[in-house]
Amino acid sequence: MTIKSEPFVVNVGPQHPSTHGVFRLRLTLDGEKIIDADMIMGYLHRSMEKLAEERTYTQNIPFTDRTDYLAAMTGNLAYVIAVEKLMNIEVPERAQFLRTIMAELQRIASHSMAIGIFANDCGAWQTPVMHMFRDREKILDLFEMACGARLTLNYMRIGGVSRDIPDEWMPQAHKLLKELPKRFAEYEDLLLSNEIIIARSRGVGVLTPEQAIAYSVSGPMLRGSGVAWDIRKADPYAAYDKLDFEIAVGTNGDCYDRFVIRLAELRQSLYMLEQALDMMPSGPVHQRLGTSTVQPGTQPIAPLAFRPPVGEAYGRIESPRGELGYYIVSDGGPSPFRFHIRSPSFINLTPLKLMAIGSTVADAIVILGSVDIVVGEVDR
Amino acid sequence: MTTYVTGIQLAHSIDGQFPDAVEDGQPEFAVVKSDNLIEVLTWLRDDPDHAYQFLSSLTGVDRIQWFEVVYHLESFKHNRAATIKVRSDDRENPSVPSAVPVWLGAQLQEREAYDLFGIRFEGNPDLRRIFLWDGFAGFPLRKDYLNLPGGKRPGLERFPGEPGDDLSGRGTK
Amino acid sequence: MEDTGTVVAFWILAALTVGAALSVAAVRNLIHSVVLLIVSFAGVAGLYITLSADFIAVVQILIYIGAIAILLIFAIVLTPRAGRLNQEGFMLLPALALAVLVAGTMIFVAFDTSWAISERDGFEETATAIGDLLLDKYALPFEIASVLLLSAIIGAILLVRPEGAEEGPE
Amino acid sequence: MDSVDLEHFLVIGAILFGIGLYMSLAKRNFVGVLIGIELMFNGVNLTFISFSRFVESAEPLNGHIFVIFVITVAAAEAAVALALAVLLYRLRDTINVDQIDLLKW
Amino acid sequence: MAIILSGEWYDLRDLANPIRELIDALGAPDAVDYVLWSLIAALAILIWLVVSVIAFIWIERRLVALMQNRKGPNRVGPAGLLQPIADAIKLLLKEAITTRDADRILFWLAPIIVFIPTIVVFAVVPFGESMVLADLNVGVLFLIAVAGIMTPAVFIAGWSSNNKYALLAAMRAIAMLISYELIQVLALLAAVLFIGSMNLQAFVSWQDEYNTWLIFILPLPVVAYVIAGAVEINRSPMDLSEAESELAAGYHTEYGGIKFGFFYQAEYMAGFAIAATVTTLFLGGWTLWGLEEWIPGWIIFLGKLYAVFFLYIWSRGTLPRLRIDQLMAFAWKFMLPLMLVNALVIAVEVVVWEETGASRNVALPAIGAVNATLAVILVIGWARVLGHGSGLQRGYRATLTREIGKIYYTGAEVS
Repeated sequence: MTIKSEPFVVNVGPQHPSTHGVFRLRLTLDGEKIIDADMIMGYLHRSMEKLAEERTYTQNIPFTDRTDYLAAMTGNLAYVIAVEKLMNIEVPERAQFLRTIMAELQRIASHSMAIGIFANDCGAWQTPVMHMFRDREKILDLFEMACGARLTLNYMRIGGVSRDIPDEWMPQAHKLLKELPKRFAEYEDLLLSNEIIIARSRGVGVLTPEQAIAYSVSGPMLRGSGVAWDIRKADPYAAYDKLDFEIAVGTNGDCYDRFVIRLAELRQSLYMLEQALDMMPSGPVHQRLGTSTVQPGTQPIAPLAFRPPVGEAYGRIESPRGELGYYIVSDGGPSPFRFHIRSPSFINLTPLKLMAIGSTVADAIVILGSVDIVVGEVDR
Repeated sequence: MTTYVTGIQLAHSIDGQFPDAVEDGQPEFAVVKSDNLIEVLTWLRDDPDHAYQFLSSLTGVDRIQWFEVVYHLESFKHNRAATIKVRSDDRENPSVPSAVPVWLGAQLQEREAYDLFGIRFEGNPDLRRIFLWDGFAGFPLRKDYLNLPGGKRPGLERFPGEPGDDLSGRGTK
Repeated sequence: MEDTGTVVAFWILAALTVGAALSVAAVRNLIHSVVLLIVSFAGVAGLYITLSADFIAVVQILIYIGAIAILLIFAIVLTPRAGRLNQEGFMLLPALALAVLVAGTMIFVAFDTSWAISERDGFEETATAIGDLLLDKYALPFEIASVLLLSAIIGAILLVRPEGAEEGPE
Repeated sequence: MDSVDLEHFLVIGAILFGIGLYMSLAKRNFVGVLIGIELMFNGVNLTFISFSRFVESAEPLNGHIFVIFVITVAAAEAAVALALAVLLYRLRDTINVDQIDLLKW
Repeated sequence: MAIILSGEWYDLRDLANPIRELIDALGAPDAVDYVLWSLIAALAILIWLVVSVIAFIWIERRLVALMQNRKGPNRVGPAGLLQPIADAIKLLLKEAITTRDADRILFWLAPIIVFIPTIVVFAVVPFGESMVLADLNVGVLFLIAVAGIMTPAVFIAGWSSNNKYALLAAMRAIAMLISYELIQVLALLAAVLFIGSMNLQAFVSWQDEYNTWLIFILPLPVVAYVIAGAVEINRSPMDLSEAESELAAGYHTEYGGIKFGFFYQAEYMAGFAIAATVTTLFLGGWTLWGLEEWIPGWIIFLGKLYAVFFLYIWSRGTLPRLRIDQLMAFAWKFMLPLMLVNALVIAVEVVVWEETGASRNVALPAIGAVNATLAVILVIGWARVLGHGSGLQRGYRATLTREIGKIYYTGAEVS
């Protein structure tokens, strides 16, 4: 029985438990059904692209931490890859492996959060998030050992990484790798066949592969729609070409698919990490880029300022949320002439309206949770 | 491994299909005339030899003399990537055709470029400000936004700490 | 009923019931009116208890407060543009006169008639006896009541069914 | 005032009935009319129960049975009335009984 | 000494008895006696409720913290024991904000109305042999009827806040509560059919006399009642009307300070009410197979009550939330037919037992076994009929591949 009722506008956000930050979704409802959805963003806009035009290339690395603050390593990596492409720098082998390891650890940390918060959006009261935090903490401990920071890592440098890992790092990492499969099995047991999660997410927010490609979505959203596309495989960077792994794809393109893909990618990341830790070569971790003009006489590992040649480069990687690209235009000056972040969170939001219309309020929250946005990256 | 198609190659193949459509071909990118943009992009998407179904990124650049919009394209079929640009010489009211009819994913990115550069995308169904509020004065990513005294523009010309003239902005020379 | 407790309870409940009922007619806001109606229903339920009709009292709460008041609230909420005012129409004075007349007559009759008052006390247990009666002496009306309820449900569903609604579940 | 008799309950029943009658006749809003009808039902029920309690009878619980049937009818009536209100609102955009003056629409 | 020797010493442990003796000893007139006794009992229930709520705020937070790999409150007082009190003081000291466009009277009234049903329920609950405030003949019906008052209270709270989340939550709450009230009634109907009385003390004495608990004889109604209870007290997976991730705080979004505290407390009290009902009706109330001779009945009762309430804490720490249409479908399509069939079966069983006059040692295990089997068959069978475990209700793992650019989409089923 449907009773015709008045259109009813509900603002989800900017301050709302499930918008994952200050993001606003204006839903027009007919009863509980969504008939229109409008995204309003910019509450966290920090004009990074403009600021970056005022800093040197090295000074810009900390900005890349602060876009996707749940995956700072991949943010760093995408930016340094873009600059290295611009300057044609060869990165030492060990640095490549370190970058890969850090990026995969970061992917596990980020996907853990995404899965936990997705379950939270389905209504689980914090428990999955808290369990996921447990793993994430261990990974952040490893990051802290490697670079001294836990969240905004600032670890990658143009030409390598900021420093080599300490001696205790490898045993610690091996210990973690032994622990994690048990945890992942537990999560798969608890979440994958959870009746309520299935009921809430299957058949909700469906994107066909044609729609997914047309809407430029990337990462787990694209793969959830059944398109086997992963930049790590398609256009390997760092040391991914030396590692064996599989791409997880979904078959239905719904929220459940995006969620199971993240669970499957945890396993794949673990598999990659095992290989990478075994294959890790020794050697320098940084390619020197000439001398810094800041402190003549000393040789800092990454010069604070340098002038890349005139030109442009688009460096991209597969971040946990999708294709993270940095488009950098150089005019030969010490800072980028144009610094653009192709942020997956932002572009993955494009089909939100398409997915939300026709579903209910509760579904919209689940869809937003399955897109897995980080508002720092949406607004930049 | 993704093949990065050079702009020169791309310019040649576009030229073969649409004479007069190509404005420039550089190693990194090909520049298309704004009048022919939509047909070129549609052709690039639909032609089985190119099949750039995926618009990876769309953004604007303020080149001071002109504005350009950059399209990074991706072909899943051939695992190929290419870069197309289109220019708009109008400093005050730059405008290029919207790519939304070709790739729906351009929707939010065009809004972003409009918001920060003021580039009008003709044909975009929902061209509103996205990060900044309606009525925000100016377009902040333009190089002349908030000019410094003496017509200088923000941006680093020299290394920090390096002796030199104070604050000689870029784009003035 | 000379028991002090009952007498005190009666006067309190009577004041509550009548006061709430009068306010129902007087307040301007329909939602307030329904809330006061709930109070009035509760007062009537209390009066039933003083009349030792415990089953009916509970049923009164269950049906009137738990169901009918909710239906009234639904009727208000589902008609948002119709206004929430509880004002009178042109029939104000005639209705008032008629109501006073009818109530007055009934009160007069109540006092004027010499009722055959029985000497028995209140009922000990009503639920079982009512159940027996319903399934024995009043079995037919009971069945008819169930048919009535069924037809009311079907009628209500048919009435609000959107035009051109497709057959079967959505 | 020191004892409560049948007349007291009858008076309350009559007052409730009167208020209900007034509301169902005078109120403009359809829901107001419904409220009036419910109040009238309550007055009648109270009268039934008090007769059942006080008046000499071979089968004293008959009043309770009647009340149960009245409550049943009231519930059914409320459900249908809700449907009617929604239908009226959908057709006429108002549930003001003054404005529902067409015999056919 | 004399009391102990007379063998009535355990009477003292039943708190009601000494108090009654005391009041009788005063020699006051009946009316005063009655009022005094009612006041003491009501006050005792209130104090117990408040203390329990305060204790359970701490217990729930610690337990859920345990389930979530964290410590929970551990700063205020030893092991964080004073945390609820600190919370209460914080809530009391907060400014009582009334939003500008709220309906002021109803906005303030709602937290109070919400309290009424949750407290009044305990009037009919027998805590011990003589510890019941009002020994109503229609106690079971009273439980349901009073719980029904919750519905308008929640609606008033949601509507008067003039907040869209709150209104949406209020509408959800009404729809949910009405649907699940039906399930509650049918579940209790099964029990009442079996016992043949609606008096709660009669339930306890029946279970004492027959030396069994109704949960063993009527498993399905118990489960249904606990689930419907979760709806009534807004516990996950049915906490839709205060769905944190969807509607901020649901119908009490606009409430702050002590008014919010009222809702919070009322929710716990309603939880205790549900647990008390389950304990009394299905778990033997204050009896424990003769142990009530040695342990005061009210301790047994409270132990069972807290054990039932733990179920709700557990589910809150474990389960995600359903969607409103799924919740309604569960009530109307799944539970309602099941409960109707169940009630019919139990009625038949009662008649058969009466007709055959079988001894209780034969009849009760037989009925219990039949009901348990039937419950399993009904639940699984009806779930299969409704398509559970197939189509959209089936989980799976992601497909793994090494090929790039291939499309694995097989066509989505849309809910």
